[in-house]
Amino acid sequence: MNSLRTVLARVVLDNPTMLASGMMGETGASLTKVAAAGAGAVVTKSVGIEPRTGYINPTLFETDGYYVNAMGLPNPGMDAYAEEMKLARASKVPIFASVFAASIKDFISVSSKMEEYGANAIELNLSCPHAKGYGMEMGIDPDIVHDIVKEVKGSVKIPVFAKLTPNTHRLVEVGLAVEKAGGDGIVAINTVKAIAISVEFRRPVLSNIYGGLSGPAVKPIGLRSVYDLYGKVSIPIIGVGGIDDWRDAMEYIMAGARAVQVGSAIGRKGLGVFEDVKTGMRDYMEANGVKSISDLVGVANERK
Amino acid sequence: MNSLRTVLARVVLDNPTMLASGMMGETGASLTKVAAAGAGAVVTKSVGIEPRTGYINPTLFETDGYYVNAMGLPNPGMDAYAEEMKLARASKVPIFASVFAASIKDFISVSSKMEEYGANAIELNLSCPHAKGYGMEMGIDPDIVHDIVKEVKGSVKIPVFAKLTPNTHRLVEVGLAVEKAGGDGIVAINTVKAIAISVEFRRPVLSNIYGGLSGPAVKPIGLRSVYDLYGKVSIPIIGVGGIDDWRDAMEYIMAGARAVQVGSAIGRKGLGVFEDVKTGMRDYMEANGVKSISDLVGVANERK
Amino acid sequence: MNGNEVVRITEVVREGKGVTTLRFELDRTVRPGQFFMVWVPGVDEVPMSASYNGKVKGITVKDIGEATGALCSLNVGDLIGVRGPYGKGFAQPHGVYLVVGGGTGIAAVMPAIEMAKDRSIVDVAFGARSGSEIIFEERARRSSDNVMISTDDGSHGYHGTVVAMVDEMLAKRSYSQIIACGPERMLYYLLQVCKKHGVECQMSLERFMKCGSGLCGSCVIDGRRVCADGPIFLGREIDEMDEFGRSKRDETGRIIKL
Amino acid sequence: MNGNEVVRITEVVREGKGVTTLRFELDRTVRPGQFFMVWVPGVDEVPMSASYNGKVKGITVKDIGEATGALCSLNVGDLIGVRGPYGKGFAQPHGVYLVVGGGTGIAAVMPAIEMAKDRSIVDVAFGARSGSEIIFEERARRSSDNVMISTDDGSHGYHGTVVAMVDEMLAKRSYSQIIACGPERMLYYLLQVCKKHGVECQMSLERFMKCGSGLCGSCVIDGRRVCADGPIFLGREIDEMDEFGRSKRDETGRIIKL
Ligand SMILES: Cc1cc2nc3c(=O)[nH]c(=O)nc-3n(C[C@H](O)[C@H](O)[C@H](O)COP(=O)(O)OP(=O)(O)OC[C@H]3O[C@@H](n4cnc5c(N)ncnc54)[C@H](O)[C@@H]3O)c2cc1C
Ligand SMILES: Cc1cc2nc3c(=O)[nH]c(=O)nc-3n(C[C@H](O)[C@H](O)[C@H](O)COP(=O)(O)OP(=O)(O)OC[C@H]3O[C@@H](n4cnc5c(N)ncnc54)[C@H](O)[C@@H]3O)c2cc1C
Ligand SMILES: Cc1cc2nc3c(=O)[nH]c(=O)nc-3n(C[C@H](O)[C@H](O)[C@H](O)COP(=O)(O)O)c2cc1C
Ligand SMILES: Cc1cc2nc3c(=O)[nH]c(=O)nc-3n(C[C@H](O)[C@H](O)[C@H](O)COP(=O)(O)O)c2cc1C
Ligand code: FES
Ligand code: FES
Repeated sequence: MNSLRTVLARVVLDNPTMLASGMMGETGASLTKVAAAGAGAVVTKSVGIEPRTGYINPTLFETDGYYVNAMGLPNPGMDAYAEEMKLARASKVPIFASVFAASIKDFISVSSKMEEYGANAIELNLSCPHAKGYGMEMGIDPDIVHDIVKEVKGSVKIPVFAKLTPNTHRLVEVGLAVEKAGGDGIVAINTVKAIAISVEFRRPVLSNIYGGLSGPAVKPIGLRSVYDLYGKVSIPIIGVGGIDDWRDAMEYIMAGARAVQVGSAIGRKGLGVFEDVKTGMRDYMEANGVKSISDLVGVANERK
Repeated sequence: MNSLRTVLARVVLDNPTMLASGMMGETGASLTKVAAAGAGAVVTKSVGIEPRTGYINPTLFETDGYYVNAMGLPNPGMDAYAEEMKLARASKVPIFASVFAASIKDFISVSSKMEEYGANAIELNLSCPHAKGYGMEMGIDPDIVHDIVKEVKGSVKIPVFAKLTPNTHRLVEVGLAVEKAGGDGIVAINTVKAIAISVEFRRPVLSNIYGGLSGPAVKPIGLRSVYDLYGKVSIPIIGVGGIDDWRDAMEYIMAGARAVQVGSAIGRKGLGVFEDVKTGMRDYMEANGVKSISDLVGVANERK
Repeated sequence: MNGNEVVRITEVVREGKGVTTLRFELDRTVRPGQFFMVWVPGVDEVPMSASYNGKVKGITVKDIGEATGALCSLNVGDLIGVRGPYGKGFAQPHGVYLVVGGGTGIAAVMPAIEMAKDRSIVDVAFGARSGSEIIFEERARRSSDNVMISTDDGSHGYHGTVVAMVDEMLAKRSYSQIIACGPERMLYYLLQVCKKHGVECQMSLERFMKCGSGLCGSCVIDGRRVCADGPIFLGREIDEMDEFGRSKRDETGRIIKL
Repeated sequence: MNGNEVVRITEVVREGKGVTTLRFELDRTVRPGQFFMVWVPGVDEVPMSASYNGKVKGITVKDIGEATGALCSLNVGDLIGVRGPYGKGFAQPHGVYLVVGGGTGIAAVMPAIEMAKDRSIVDVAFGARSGSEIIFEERARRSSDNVMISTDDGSHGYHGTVVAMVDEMLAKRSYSQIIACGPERMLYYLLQVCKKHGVECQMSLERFMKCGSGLCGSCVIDGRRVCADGPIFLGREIDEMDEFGRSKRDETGRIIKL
């Protein structure tokens, strides 16, 4: 058996690396390119009911150690996305459809459409830190999260994952709500609410003022979130936040992630990051006599 | 008038830079050295009722972009700290006494002692992310914070500042509770709850497992916290988190901080950071015709 | 380090009809063909090729809308935000090469002319609708022995499209490679001409860009990010693109026919 | 980059009574006198001077407790965590200098002997209680023409303290500087001897360390951080310290009389 083979709910991945939502996921052709670069699964850009242009630029602030972004959930809307899914499905790897909405009803509509288009799983974006009325405003409340997950679960047959925000002290409670509602897994973390300020212009840089922090800076927060959740929920956790190389990915696995998503590194390192992570993992496993990557999930939680 | 002169409640600082709590603050002599290096005020290590050894090592994880630390609040206890305060007072700059405790009663005891020793202000540590029973476990609850601030205010004459945690979505509510309770100011932020994992050893690096993220990685989170609070409270805010140079400090001022604290940069850059910040600020003000640093407080909040 | 930085404009040059060059100091290495994301606070942040890549950098902006209009109205001493350079840039061809610029595309290829080790190994073909839109002609002549100009209206140089002129040039001299930037329509026909003469080309493409740094995917053409995988692509890569010359994406990611 | 890294032990050498050297590869520049924070998982992380600072680094550990005991029991192939190097290191003296090492302090000064450009410009004085505690004697002879040994019990070399021996050496030859590491008591008397002979010295001090990187303040002596401002201080700086030779701090920061 392939030592990197990973199962998330019923979804089978050739390897535990995934493209994180928001990276190159607006078009089917780019998802295909990412799959060809070695990702075990891809997550679409978060798709909503209607087309959205997102915020005007600047939408990204960049340093060596992190990005702060507020794209504003640009997306062509669920209807136009049919075309992209058609293309993306050619890629063979599982497709997680990231979905955002302002109401349970809309979450159901978009999720159902994405299932219809052939998505292999739904990833509920309950965690965008900068889009008013969407995302983390709901994702910090265990009751609301419970209801969204439960209703979406009742409406689609494919597994449903919930992507959570670290911008709350209630992360574990929210995680437990996902599990209780029948959610099939948790994705942690989305970006951390942040701003960037220009001294010369005496103003926030992003047109939306607020944005989300991602990249290496958030890895210790992401690891903590996964580590925290691992002890509490038994559904699979997908780790994301600041993964730049195989070692970062392995830290997430050891913290308790069954799979990992790569976001910012797509910009920082390019698509080669997937092969890099896979090669590094395989080398490590060979050097240490580990048969299956799943044997390493959560090992850092064992008390020594 | 000195253009960097800063007033926090009734405490007058020669310049808006301060030493953050936990850095070199265990001894009076080291506080004096920091004052000599140019800090406008110094904050003591968080002091408690009893001596504490803190956690065993490793207590620090270091990368180019951040630290994760769990010192475990080592301190000689309030009685032994009398000696250190005596020395520190020789330094002339205002001394903020950082205080931690597990109950309101203890907060009052330590705060009163520190006032007696000649502290110019109290900084309540309501935000340590890794010491069980102290810090952020209380600091995320506006009601508890309200009560602590109110009771301590009732017991000391010197101004009382509350140091808050960013590890919650309720930061602004907590800030409002501080103001309502009569608190004289807010310090934001303490470290972000985090962990670091060693792949080779398959375990968390810090002996306490959990630690606090600090350094450049947290600046966008600290800026966001200050920016958020600035619009909501009218008591002074002291900004802290990832300040490495004058530009970082100025970003905090523009976000709404009246003064700034420097923590991790003491290790990353050394004590020269205070002169660096002051020189940079003065140069900027001169080049831009700014008379007083207080004219720049919060300018990034003006809608343009 | 591509991070956000604010620079002061040290020189403003009106190059031609509605086209303005802004110069500024920025201590970063910029390869020919790379671009910046340029921020005008309160307005927008847009991609701009580096038209100068020495110590004092430069961008050359055609006023076609809000952001470009704001840029063109800036004066010496004003500040702009820049991040980058982004993208891969033009590779130095082996041997004699021809640089083709159409309209404002001339700005993007200018540094590719100046990267020639020797005036004799680089020929230049610039085209525009009319003579007043030809920029950097003198500058090009300083780096090349053979600078040819075309205008659609015949007001300057060759009367006809730059593609037609290049077709003739390719018949006369053999080039190891063509480097080109211009309107997609021009590049589309230029690619046919290159194929006809069997010469490889590097072309700089444009798509709507938000992040500029390879993350968001808003700039993709056939799944490739123009900002990170391009903006320079090889003719044979472009030839396989379904969307080239046919469609692009709007801000939402929806397809727009060209 | 001082960040945490895990290294594999490639060589283990028993140096003398309870003293073990561990060698490992680490691609970082380490100056003589600098130290690492060395992590034994599940046990502790403690400061250890670099006793080798070439491509293959080394630490030389005296087994005096839990962490040092654990380090001394490691074998080739075992892993340890290291971060650093931290501290300022010894400055290269101008002219002829004398290196003084007492007990395990020899490990810390060994690289300061090897930094001499020439065998004739560095003299060495090593001392310990007895001959079995003298380490690196042969290694020192490879880098210096004049290596003197003292033992308190007279079992090897000069019979008496290394300080007494140095006192005699200073009378015979003039040195531009003394470089020293050893027990604080020894350094205390050595400082008096240096003052008597009017020679400046650089001494490596020890204090209880938690962070090792200049943050926590647990290692301060008279307000200065041994980890970041030291561990090397000049004799004239040390001479002004109230706590030197008199007191140190425990893990809580309370004062302990020496
Ligand atoms: C890699 C690259 C290099 C470029 N180099 C130059 C250059 O050197 N000189 C120059 O004058 N122009 C250049 N452009 C084009 C320039 O970015 C657009 O003209 C500019 O963004 C228009 O903005 P506006 O607000 O003035 O116009 P608007 O009125 O907002 O838009 C007019 C048109 O410009 C295009 N556009 C708008 N925003 C963007 C955007 N964020 N990204 C891409 N296209 C956009 C769209 O096609 C739009 O329909 C370049 C574009 C790219 C992608
Ligand atoms: C800059 C520096 C360089 C050093 N270099 C060497 C070296 O090259 N070789 C060597 O053998 N030893 C060296 N030491 C001393 C070494 O760090 C201690 O012997 C070791 O920490 C003891 O740990 P333990 O658990 O074995 O002993 P424990 O039983 O825990 O403690 C014994 C004594 O060791 C000291 N100690 C314990 N923990 C620390 C700590 N974190 N920091 C400082 N002192 C501590 C205390 O005085 C304590 O009373 C150095 C110390 C410093 C500060
Ligand atoms: C430019 C950008 C766009 C993003 N868009 C989305 C999105 O649409 N939906 C979503 O759930 N997460 C989005 N994210 C968050 C990422 O999926 C990821 O959770 C986060 O960036 C942390 O991972 P990283 O450090 O690997 O980037 C976006 C992140 C970035 C940087
Ligand atoms: C080693 C270390 C010890 C700290 N100890 C304390 C403490 O005792 N009390 C406290 O309120 N904050 C403590 N902090 C938090 C800092 O005061 C500061 O809020 C935080 O590190 C963010 O600022 P920085 O990025 O400048 O370090 C500590 C931080 C570090 C790195
Ligand atoms: S503009 Fe975002 S990927 Fe190219
Ligand atoms: S050990 Fe922390 S400052 Fe020196």
